[in-house]
Amino acid sequence: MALLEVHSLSKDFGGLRAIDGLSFSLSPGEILSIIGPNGAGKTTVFNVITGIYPATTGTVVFDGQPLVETHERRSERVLRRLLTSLGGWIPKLPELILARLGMAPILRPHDVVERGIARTFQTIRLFPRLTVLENVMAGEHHRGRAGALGALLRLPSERDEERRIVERAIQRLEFIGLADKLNEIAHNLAYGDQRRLEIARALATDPKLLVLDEPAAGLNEAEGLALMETIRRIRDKGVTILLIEHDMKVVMGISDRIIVLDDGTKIADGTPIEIQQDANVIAAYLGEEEVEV
Amino acid sequence: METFLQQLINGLTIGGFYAVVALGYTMVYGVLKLINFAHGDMFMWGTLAGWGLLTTVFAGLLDLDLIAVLIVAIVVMAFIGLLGMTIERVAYRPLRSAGRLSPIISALGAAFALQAVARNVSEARWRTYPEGLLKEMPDLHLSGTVGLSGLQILMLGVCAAVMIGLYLFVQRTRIGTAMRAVSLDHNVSRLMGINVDRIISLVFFIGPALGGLAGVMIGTYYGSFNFTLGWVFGLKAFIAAILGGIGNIPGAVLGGFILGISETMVVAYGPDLGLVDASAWKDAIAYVLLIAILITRPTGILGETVAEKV
Amino acid sequence: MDQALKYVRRPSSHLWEIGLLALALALPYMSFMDRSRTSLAVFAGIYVMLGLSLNVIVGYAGLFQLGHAAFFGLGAYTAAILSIDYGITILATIPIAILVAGGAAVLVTKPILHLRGDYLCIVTIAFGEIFRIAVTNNVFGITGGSNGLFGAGRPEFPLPWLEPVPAIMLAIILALHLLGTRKSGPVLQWGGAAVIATAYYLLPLGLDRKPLFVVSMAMGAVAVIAGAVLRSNRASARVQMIVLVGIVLAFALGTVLGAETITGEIAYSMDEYFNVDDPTTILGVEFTPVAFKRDARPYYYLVLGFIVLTVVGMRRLQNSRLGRAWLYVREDQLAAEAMGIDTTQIKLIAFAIGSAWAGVAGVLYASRFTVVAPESFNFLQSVIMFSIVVLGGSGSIPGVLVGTLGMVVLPELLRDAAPTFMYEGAGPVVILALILGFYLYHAQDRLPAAVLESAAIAAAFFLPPLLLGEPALYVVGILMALVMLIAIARLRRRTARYLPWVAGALAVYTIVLLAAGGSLGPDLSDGVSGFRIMDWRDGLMGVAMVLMMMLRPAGLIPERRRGIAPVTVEQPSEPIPTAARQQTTV
Amino acid sequence: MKRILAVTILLALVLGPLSLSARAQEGDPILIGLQGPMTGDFAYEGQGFEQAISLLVDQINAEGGLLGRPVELVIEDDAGDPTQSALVADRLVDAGVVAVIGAYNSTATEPASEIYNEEGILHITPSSTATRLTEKGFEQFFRVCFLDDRQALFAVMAMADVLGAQKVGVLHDNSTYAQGLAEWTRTYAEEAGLEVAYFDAINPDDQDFTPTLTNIGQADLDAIYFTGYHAQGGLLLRQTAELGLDIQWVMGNASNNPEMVEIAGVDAAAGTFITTEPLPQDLEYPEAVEFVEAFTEAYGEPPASVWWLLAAEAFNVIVHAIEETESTDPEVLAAYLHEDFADYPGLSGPIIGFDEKGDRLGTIHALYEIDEEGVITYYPEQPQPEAEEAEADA
Repeated sequence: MALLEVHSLSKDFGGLRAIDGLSFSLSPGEILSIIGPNGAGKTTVFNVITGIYPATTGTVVFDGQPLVETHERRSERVLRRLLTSLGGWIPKLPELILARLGMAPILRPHDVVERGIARTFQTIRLFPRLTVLENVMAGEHHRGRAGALGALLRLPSERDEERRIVERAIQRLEFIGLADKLNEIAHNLAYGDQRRLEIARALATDPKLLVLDEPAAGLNEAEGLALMETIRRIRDKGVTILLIEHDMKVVMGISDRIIVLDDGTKIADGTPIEIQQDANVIAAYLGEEEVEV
Repeated sequence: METFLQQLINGLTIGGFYAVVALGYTMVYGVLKLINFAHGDMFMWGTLAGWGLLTTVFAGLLDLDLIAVLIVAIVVMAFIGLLGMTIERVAYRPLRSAGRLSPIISALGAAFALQAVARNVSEARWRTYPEGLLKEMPDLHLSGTVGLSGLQILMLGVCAAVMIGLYLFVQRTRIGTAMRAVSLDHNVSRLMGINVDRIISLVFFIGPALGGLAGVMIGTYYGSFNFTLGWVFGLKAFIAAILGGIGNIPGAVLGGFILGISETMVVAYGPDLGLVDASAWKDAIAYVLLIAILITRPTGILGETVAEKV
Repeated sequence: MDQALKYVRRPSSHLWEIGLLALALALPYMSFMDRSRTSLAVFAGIYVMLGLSLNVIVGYAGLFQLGHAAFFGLGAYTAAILSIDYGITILATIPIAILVAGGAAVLVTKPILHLRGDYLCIVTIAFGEIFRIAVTNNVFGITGGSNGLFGAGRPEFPLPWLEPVPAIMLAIILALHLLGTRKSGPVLQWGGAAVIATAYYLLPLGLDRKPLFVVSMAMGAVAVIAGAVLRSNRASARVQMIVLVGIVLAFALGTVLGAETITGEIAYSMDEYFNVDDPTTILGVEFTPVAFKRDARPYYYLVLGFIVLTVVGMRRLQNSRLGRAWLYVREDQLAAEAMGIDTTQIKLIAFAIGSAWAGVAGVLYASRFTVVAPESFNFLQSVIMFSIVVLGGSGSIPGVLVGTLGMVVLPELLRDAAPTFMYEGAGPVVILALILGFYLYHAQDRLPAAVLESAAIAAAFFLPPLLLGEPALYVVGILMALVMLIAIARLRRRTARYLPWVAGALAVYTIVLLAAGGSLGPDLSDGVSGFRIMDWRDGLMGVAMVLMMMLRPAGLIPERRRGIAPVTVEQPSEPIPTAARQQTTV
Repeated sequence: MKRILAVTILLALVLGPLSLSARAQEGDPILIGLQGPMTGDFAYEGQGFEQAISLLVDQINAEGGLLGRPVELVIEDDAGDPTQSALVADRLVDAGVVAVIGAYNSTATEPASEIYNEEGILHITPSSTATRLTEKGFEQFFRVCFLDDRQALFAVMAMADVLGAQKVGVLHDNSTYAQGLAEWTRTYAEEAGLEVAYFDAINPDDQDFTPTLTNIGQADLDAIYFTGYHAQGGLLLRQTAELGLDIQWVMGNASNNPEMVEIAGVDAAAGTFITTEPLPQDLEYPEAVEFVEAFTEAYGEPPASVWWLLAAEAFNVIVHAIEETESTDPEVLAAYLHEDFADYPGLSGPIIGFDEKGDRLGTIHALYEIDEEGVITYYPEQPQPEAEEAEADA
């Protein structure tokens, strides 16, 4: 069965409709690329899936559980907003109420991460003033349990956890090949390294699905190739990958399947070969200047 | 009913003053995203300067009444405007790239300094404007006891004029457009060939100048003041600005009137609703109102919500 | 390599802290620490705690909080009410104060955490004001209105004079020692235990002087702590044993020789600093109820103890998973969200911890001043706390200390400054030294130019009074020096080019003064009309705040970019190269 | 860490000399402390204290001092804030003062009195009228002003007997003093069978009281008693006139200040009544006349606030006690004031003595009216509270 299922998803920003009834599904272990002209709504898809923007309509099911579930009925929207804004005093209370009403929970981005989706950003969003290691440790954070008390009393459990976190983080860095730079300040890294660090940080959350937003942007030939290699290795570790990319070499090189978006609608869906011959796609791409094939 | 009308008028007058002062906060915030804590005290300096002039230099012109006040008002506006520009140059400009905490401290520091000077100049006493100023004005009598004094009419008129004028200025003129551009994005505006620094200085002239005007108005209207005026009144005006959605001129006006009227109504009808010492509690109620509005509309009533670009 | 991998927290330079602590411990007995200065120190100590607590919110989590005084007040009022109306001894109210303040923080901040920076700022101001207004209006009829509450209790505790209490203490100390040294071999473990037992327990018995038990307990504690410190610095067992024995010998020698005087001392200071009641017997143990007198020294050490506690706690939080989470949220909230960090919860925890600790400070305040009135918790107080954190360098613990000195201690000390202070005796020189010292220190990197500039400032400062033989003009000189400091600071990079202008300005200024003569000097004749620095305290404070932010936007002692220590495949030792740190902080 | 070092050194630089400059206070002269709000909202009153007392100090020293020793006044500023009050109290103790005069407002007097009591220093407050201050059994605490309740009773009598009011209102400003006085007034008014139809507080930080005034106007009272301070009093009067309301104001002694008339404007202020201790110029006692003359000569204007006069009063009492006992031991002085001190010709009228709590006996309040010229003038017809009190006691 599919790992991620997107059903007639739409997202409006004020007047304009960024995504329009988009549907696709993603099976485990697959590498799926979403391509399309600028402003086609690719990143918006990501932002909706990862809970940064609320969807206007449509549903997203991840790993058998509802991730996004919108309702036309206004009353439920209002209730949702009310609960989110006011009902927060007692932890988990809004979730409970919603579950009672059979509505999808309010998922904030960190909940989505809990569910097993990790992402990178189109414009790199590392913690620039922190070291490489600390950046990766951020990804480990949500699996830790130690709280204020543990920290104050330096309980053994807390010490062990800390040690584990660091060890894991270092493993990630070795996997991605940044272990030798782990004490450097992130923003002193070379651009390509920053891209890789961001991937490592995302991996640190142990995702089932890794969502990469233009990972190859700004990389040179060699780095691009290295990146493809890395992505494959990640996939081989059993992580499914959803990818937005402009660099057609990368896309065609590693994708199992490709979805083409234009004006928020899906105009094509198929293997790299199919896509390359698809008339709509070519039209869509020739429609604008920057043909990148 | 009559009481209600009268209270409404009271509320409008107070709200008007809040609004004019709030304009200063809101403009500065618009272009600099900085809470200019010193604004309240600049406005108090306006009252102080007005008092100083009217009791010394212009003491001779008092029989000119309105004219004298107008002259003084203009002089004070110019003075406070320049003061504002200086403060921006000295206390804010060096900190533009220094994160968000430092400017706040700097602003508070400026406020302290201004207040200390004012306290020592006024010898910590209540100072009174010359008596009988602007008394000879036609009152407007509505039904029965309800009415506006000539002074009130004048004040409300000036407030309205200032707000509309400013609004038109920002919306219609080239400079106004430049201001709006700067408030959106400094760098882009710079690329568009706008001299950002000059625009900011200009804003720091207009805002405080309006504060100064409000200062003189309050001085003449209430007849007396002391150095704590800026702190107290300023904070209220600031709340008004936030209520309406800071950075937004109609918002500031709206906020001002909402605050003024709601305060008045609390005092007027609080006791009937079983709220003893209503007038002592009314500030608290103003704050509660603020919080309630911000919880539901995180950027104020008219403030537009900007989603973060990812 | 995994087993070779070691994880250590950032090594903190113990040397400095021990030094400072020693200084702090000795402070009340220094020559210039008269009664008022000591109680000023207590007052400042309370503000240090407030600063540290606010530092969690503002410094670590990067949130605005301009209503901190409200939670400080909550603590103080809780303590006062409980101790006045319910007769609970004041220090026992601390847990309740923590609950009240922390709980209140959670309740009020929960719904506003989604607000952006400046809006959060104004809302916190609003909360602060609401609190002030509420207590002024005697909310629920328990806050005493604008009078506030008076007669809160002083700290009191039962002092155990007699065995078995010392026995119990001894048992505890031994247990700690045995636990701590379990890895250090039998000699240190059991030998040490034997030494402690005999030396600390038998001596007082042998000399038959109860008060000595107090000392022996203290020494036992000292021994254990010293041991812990040594172990943490990986000292060898032998060293530890030597130190232990050293402490014991010192103690033994001291007691044997000076038993008489020591006992006398204890007895004396007991009734100097404490109200000693008649002993009461609980469970067959004799307790002597002891309550603080108003003298500041006991309070000083009480507060100092709390500060140490706070600093240690803050350090640990800072270097924990939670601390890192705060760091991530502060650096980039959205990225933190995307890494699975519940930012709302993290922020809430910051508010809860910070406010709760402010509540504790409130309890100490109530126990010290015994009067709790609304004026002490107004917006100005919040501003001062906020400034303490930011001026010192938000996020840095030493910064808070310095910030407090600047915002609380200095203004109070300015009371001493008679009008003459600015133009007589050491006054001008001190001020000048202060200005130049700070300036030069700030301009380490480009000393030659800085020296020139300083010379110019000095000239501005000294010329007019000297030329005119009018000491009053030093006041003008000081102002002028400040102005020039600002000017130079703003023109820094191009100083060389601007120096002529500065000199020119100086010349003009001097000429003007010459022309105007002494008349420009403020009237410094004592009396109501004269210039009194007292009247300008807050003004100077304001100017100082602006100046600071201009010269050091990141605060006086900016936060060392914290986080974990460098992790290397070999043994971890060196802290992260500071070069890399600097450019990230400043 | 180098930074810390640098900063500490700099601070040490300041602390050093400062600590020296603070030590300049021991030895021969008799030190008397004055603690008051030299800055802050009440700065005006505090500086008045200073004027009044330093005048007397100069006089004494001119006449060769006290017990052959010069008198020196040690002034500390508490800004009316309890925390600062505690700090400056410590400073005065350090300075080694024999007695302390102050503070101005009860909130500030509270913590200070605790300290002086513990340190055994004679403490006289000229203006803190909160009843509870003297209820802690502090042996060495006195006050030369009168308790809230005395004036409250007097005010009620004034409204009832002189103005013939039946339906009265009370307005305060939430300050320690005004609140206390207002509540006492309500109590006595109800005892006296008056209808208290309005009782509310204003927020002294406000500039605009029209909403409150409109309410008062609606309540159509025969008279309303405002217990707050003169600044707000003036604004109230002015805005009453502007709203064209007809309200009979009676002001407490905190409003007894020419500035009120200035703020309100003569027309608005005229016809307002004030209950207060007699004004200096209305005291026929030679001491008072003399003092007022000296004051006017020294500072160009007569003492504006009755509190200044009472500060001087407190000082005189201390001096008198020292002269009588020929001692500077606070305990002796306190004992003297409690037992032997009686019928002293004070600036504010004869001081019958102090009761065991340290409160001044008797009352000398008088009713004043602001006349057409805006001058505060002694009102011919005066209520007789002593008689009433006698009844009340009986």
